[in-house]
Amino acid sequence: MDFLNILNCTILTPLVFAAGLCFVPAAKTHAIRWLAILGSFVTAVLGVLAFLWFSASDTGFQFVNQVPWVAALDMSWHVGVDGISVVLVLLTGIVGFAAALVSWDIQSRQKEFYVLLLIMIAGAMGMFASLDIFFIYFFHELALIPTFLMIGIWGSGKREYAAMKMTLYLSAGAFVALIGLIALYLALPADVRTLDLVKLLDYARSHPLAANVQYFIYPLLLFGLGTLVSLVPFHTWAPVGYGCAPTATAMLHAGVLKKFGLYALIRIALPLLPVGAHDWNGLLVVLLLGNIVYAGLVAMTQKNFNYLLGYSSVAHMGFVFLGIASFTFIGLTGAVLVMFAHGILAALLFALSGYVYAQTGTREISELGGLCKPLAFVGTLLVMAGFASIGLPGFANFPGEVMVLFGAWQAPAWQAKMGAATVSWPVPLAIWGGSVIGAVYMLRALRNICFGPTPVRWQMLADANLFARVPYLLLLGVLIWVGVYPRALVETIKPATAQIITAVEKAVPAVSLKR
Amino acid sequence: MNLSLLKLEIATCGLAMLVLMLEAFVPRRDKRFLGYLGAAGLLAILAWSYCPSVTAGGFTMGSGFNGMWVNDAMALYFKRLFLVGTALVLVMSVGFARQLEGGAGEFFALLMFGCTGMMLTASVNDFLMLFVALETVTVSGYILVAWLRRQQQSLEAGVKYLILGALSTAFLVFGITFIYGSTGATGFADVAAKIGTAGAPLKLGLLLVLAGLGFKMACVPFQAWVPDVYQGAPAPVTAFLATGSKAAGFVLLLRVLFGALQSVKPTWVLVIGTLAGLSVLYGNLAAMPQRNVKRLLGYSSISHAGFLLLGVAAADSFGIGAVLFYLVAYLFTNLCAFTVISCLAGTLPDDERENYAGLAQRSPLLAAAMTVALASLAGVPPMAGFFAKFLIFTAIVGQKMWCLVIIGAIGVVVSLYYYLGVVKAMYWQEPRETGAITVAWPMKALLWVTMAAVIGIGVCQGAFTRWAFDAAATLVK
Amino acid sequence: MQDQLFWFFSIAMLLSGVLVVLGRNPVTSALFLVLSLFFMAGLFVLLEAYFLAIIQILVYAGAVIVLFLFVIMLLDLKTENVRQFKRFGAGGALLVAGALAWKLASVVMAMPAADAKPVVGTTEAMGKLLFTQYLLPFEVTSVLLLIAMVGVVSLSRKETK
Amino acid sequence: MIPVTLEHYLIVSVLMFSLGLAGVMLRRNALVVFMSLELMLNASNLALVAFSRFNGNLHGQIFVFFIITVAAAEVAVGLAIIVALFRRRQTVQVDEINSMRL
Repeated sequence: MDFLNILNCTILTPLVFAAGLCFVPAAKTHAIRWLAILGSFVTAVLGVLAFLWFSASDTGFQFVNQVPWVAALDMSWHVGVDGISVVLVLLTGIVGFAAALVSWDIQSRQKEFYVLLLIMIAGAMGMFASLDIFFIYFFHELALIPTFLMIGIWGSGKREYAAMKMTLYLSAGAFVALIGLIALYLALPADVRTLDLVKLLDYARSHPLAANVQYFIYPLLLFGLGTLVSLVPFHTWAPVGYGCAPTATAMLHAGVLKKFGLYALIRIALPLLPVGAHDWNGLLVVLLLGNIVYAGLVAMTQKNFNYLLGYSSVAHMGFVFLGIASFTFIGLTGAVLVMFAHGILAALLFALSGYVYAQTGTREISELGGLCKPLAFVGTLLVMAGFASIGLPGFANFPGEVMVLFGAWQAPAWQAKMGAATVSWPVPLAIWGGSVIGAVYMLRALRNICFGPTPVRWQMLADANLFARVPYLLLLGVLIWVGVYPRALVETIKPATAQIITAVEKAVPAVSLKR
Repeated sequence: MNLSLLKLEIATCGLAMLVLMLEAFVPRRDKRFLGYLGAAGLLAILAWSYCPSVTAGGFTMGSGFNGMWVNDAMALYFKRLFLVGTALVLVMSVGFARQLEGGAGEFFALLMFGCTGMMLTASVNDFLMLFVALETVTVSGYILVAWLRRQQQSLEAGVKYLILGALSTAFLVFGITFIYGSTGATGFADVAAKIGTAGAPLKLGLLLVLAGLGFKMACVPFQAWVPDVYQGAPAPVTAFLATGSKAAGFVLLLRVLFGALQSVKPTWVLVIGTLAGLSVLYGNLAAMPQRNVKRLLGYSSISHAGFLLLGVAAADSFGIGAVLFYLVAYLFTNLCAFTVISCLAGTLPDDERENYAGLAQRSPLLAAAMTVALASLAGVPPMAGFFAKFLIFTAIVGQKMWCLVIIGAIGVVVSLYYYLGVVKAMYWQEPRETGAITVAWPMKALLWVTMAAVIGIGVCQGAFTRWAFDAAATLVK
Repeated sequence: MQDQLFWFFSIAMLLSGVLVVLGRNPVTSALFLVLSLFFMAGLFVLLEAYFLAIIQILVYAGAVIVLFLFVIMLLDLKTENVRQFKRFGAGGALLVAGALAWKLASVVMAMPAADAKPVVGTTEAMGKLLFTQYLLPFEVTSVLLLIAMVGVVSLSRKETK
Repeated sequence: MIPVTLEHYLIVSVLMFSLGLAGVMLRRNALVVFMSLELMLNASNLALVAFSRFNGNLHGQIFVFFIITVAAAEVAVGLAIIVALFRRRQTVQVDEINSMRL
C-alpha cells in the first residue's frame, strides 16, 4: 500500500487520529477535542488537495493505488477517484471538519464520541475513494456502526427507538444491496470474476450482461441502495433518525453517508446494468415522485424542526433520483451536483438546528419564535440556508436542480416508454412539487422560528461566538461559491458522467437523444 | 503402522497427561501455572505444526492405519484451529480459576484431552474412528459442563447434555450399524465404493448419523440442549463447546459428506439445505426474546450452525472454503465474547442482560470487546464475521439457492436486532451498580488478542481466505 | 433348536426391556436390564460371537449394572409414588417410538438377503483384528477411559472449600 | 416355523431400539432414562453382530467391542454427574431440572 497516496492518506488519517485518541485519558476533554478537530482538519485539507490536484481534463481514475487483497475473489485494495468521487471526497472532508467543529455541545464521554466521529469520516472517505466493490460496501458499513452508537448514547428524544429503527432499516437495505452485488459478481463467467470496479467496467463495456440477468439484479440494488437513500416507501427511518441524532451525526449521515446509495447506483448499477435500469425506470419514476411530492407534503405537517429537515432531505433525494432516471448527460451531472449541494446544505441546516437546540433545548417549531433578534447571526444563516433549500439562485442547489430538470425534460427514455409527446409528465410535477411544497414548509418553519415576537425566555439567548461561527460560515461559503460558480464542480464531474452516459446509451439505444 | 502421522495428537495427549501428573505435585496456589503451561505447550505444538517436517508432503501427511486416518491440508487446518482455540480457552480458564473448585489441574487436562479428541476428528476416515473420536470429545464435554459441582445450573446443564448427548450417540451408532450392514464396511472409501448398490438402509443410516453429528453442530432439530447447557456450563466450557466442539461436528460432517457420500450429493444437499434454513430461522427468532446473555449466545450459536450449513449446502469448494473461514472467524469471535462473560462471572450476580447495563462506564475494555464480538457475530464490518458471511452468501448465491438466500437475509437482519440489544444495554443504560470492574492482566491480554484477531481477520482477509480455500480444495475435488 | 432358542431369547429380552421401561422402582429396572442384556448375550452366542457374549456379561452385568445398583443404593431412592411418567404424556412418546419402529422395520424388511459365509467371533480372531487393523481406535479408547476416570474422580470427590 | 434369518435379528433390534427411545421419552427418573439409553445402544450391538455374521466379516463385532467400552465410560461419567446433582438437589427427576428458563 502506498502511504503517500493522497487517497490512502485521506482514509487512514482519521483512523490514525481515532487510534491516537484511544490513548488519551478520557478526562482530558480539551486535548481530545482539539486532537479530533485537528484530525478532521487534516483530512479536510487532504480532501481539498485531492480536488485541486485532480486534473479535470483527464478521463479515467486518478491517484490510483492497487494492492492485491484476497486473491480468491480477485479483490484488491484499490483506490482512485474520477470526477464524481473526487467531488464527494471534497464534500466528506468539508462536512467532516464542520461536524467536528460543531460538536462542542457534547458534554459526556467525549473521547468515545470523537473516536466514533473519526471512524465515520474514515468510512465515508473510504467508500468514495475505493474502486473495489467490496471495499465500497465495507467502508459504508464501517461508517454505519458509529451512527448507531452515537444516536443511542448522545441522541435526544426517542433516541433508542430512532437508533434501532435507523440501524435495522439501513442494515437491511445494505444487505439487500450486498446480495445484489454478490449476484453481480457471480453473473460474470468464472474466469473473469472480479470485485474490481475498473476491471468490471472494462469487461461490461465489451461483454454486456444478459438482459434477464440485469433485470433480476438491478432491483436488488435499486431497493437495497434506495433504502439507504430514503427512497419512498423505505424512507421512514430518515426523519426519526435525524430527529433524534446528535448534530454531528445528523450532519455526517444526511450530508455524506446517505449519498452512498446514490453513488453506488451511479457508479456501479447504471454502467453495469443499464438494461436493467431502463427496465425498472418506470417504477423508479413513480417512487421518486413519491419522494418529491409525498415526502414534501408530510414535511408540511411536521412540528419538530429536525423531523422537517429529515423529510426535506428525503424530498431532495427525489431530485437526485430524477437525474439518474433521466438517463441524460445533463441530468446525471446535475444529480451529482445536487448530491454535493445537498450534502453541504443538510450539514449546514442540521448544524444550525443543533445550535438552536443547544441554546433552547427544544426543536418544536411552535415553541420557538423570533430567534433572529437574540441570535442575529445564526438566525440569518438559518434563513439563508432555508433559501438555499428551496432552490433560490445563488446557492449550490439551484444549478444542480436546474440541470436535473433540464435533463428530465429532454429525457427520451420516458417519451419512448410512456408515450408522452414532447414533455414528460413527471417533470412539471417535480418542478411543482419541489419548488412549491419545499418553499411552503421551509418558509413557514423559518417564519415561525426566526421571526415574529420573541418569547421572553428566548430573549437572553447567546449568539454564536467567533469560533462557533467558523463551521457555519465555511459551509455557507461553499454553498454560495458553488451556487455562483458551479463550473468549478461541473467541469470536474462532466467527463465521468459523460463516460457513464455513453456506456448506457450504447447498451440501451432507446435512451439516447435524437440529435 | 506409521506413528508420525499422529505426531500432533500424541504431543497434545502427552501434554495433557503431563499436566495431570504435575497436578499432584504443584501446590494449590500455583495451579494456574499448569494452565499457562498447557496453553504454552499447545501453542508450541501449533508452531511445530508449521515445521517443514510436519507439513511437507511425505511422512506426516497422507493416510494410514488401514485407511482409517487421513492427514491432509484440511485436517491440518482444523487441528491448528483446535490448538489455538484450546490454548485460548486454557488462558480463559486460568482467569476463571477461582470459580473452579479445587482440581483446576484436572480441568485443564480435560480441556486438552478434549482437544486431542477434536484433533482426531479432523483426520477421521472411517465410521468406527468417527465414533471413537467423537465420543472422546463428548465424554470430556460431559465432565467439563458439570464441573461446577456447587452450582446447580452447571449440574443441571451436565445432566441435560449427558442425556441428550447419549441419545444422539445412540442414533449415531444405530446409523453406523445400518451403513455397515448395507455395505459391509465402515471405511469411508469402501462405503463410497458400494453406495451405488446399497439402497434404503444406507440412506436411513446416513440420516441417523447426521442426527448424531447435528447434535455436535447444534443445528435444528438437534438443538434442544443448547440454551440450557450454554447458560449453565462454566463460561470457558461454553466457549469450548461453541467453538471447538462445533467445529469438530462440522469437520466430521464434511468428512462424511465428501469422503463417503460424494456420489449422492444432490440428495444430501437437499437435507443439509433444509436443516440450514431451519437452524437460521429458529436460532434467530428464538434468540430475540432472550434476556440472558449466555442463553442468547446459545440460540445465536444455533443460527450460526445454520449459516455454516448454508455453506455446506453450497457443496462446492468455494462454499466449503467459506465454511472453513467462517469457523476461524467464529472461533475468535466467540472466545472474545466468552472471555468477557467469564471476566464478569465473579462480579455480576448472573448473566441477565440487565446486569450488563452501563458496562461501558464500569469497564470500557469489556464493553468494547463485547461490542466487537457481537458486531462480528452480527456480521458487521470490519469484523471477521462480516467477511465470513460475505463468503457464505457468495457461495449460496453462486448456487442460485434463492430460498436459502432469503432465509439467510432474514436471519442476518433479525440477528442484528438482538445483538444490538446487548450493545444498547452496555452503552446507553445506566449501570445498576457503580464501581469500576477490574480485569486481571491475563484476561486483558486475552481480550486484546481476540479483539485484534477478530478485526485483523476481518481486514486482512487475504491470507486466511487462502488457507481456508487451499484446505477446502483438498476435500472437494 | 437354534431357532427355538432365538425366539426364546429375543422374546425374553424384549419383555425384560419393557419391564425396564415400566419398572416402578429403579432397582427393578436395573435388574431387568441385567436380564435383558443377559438374553442378548444368548443371542450373541447364537450368532457365534462368543467373545462378545462373554464381554457383554462381564462388562454390562458385571460392571455397568453393578454401578447402577450401587448408585441407586447410594442415593437411597424410594419407589416412585408420584407421577412416574413425564407430563407430555405417554401417547406422544409411544407414537414417536412406534413410528420410528415402523419406519426402521419397513426398511429392514426390504433389505436384500445376505449370502456371504458366516464368520465366527472367537477371542483369537477378535484379538488379532483389534491389535492390527484396529489398533488406532483401540489406543484412542484407552485415552477415553482415562478421561472418564479423571472425570469421575473429580466429579465425585468431596467438595473442598 | 420360519427359519431365522438376518431380518429376524434386525426386527428384534429395531424393536429394542424403539423401546429404549420410548423409555427415554417417557420416564422422568434420570437413572431409568439412562438405562433406556443403554437399551438403545444394545439394540445397535445386536444389529451389528447380526450384520457382521451375515456380511461375512468381523468388523461389526469389533465395532460392538468399542461400543461396549465407550458405553461403560459414558455410564461411569453419567452416573457421577447424576450423583452430584442428587447431592445438590435431592432429585433425579428430569422434569424438575428446570432452574434455567427464559
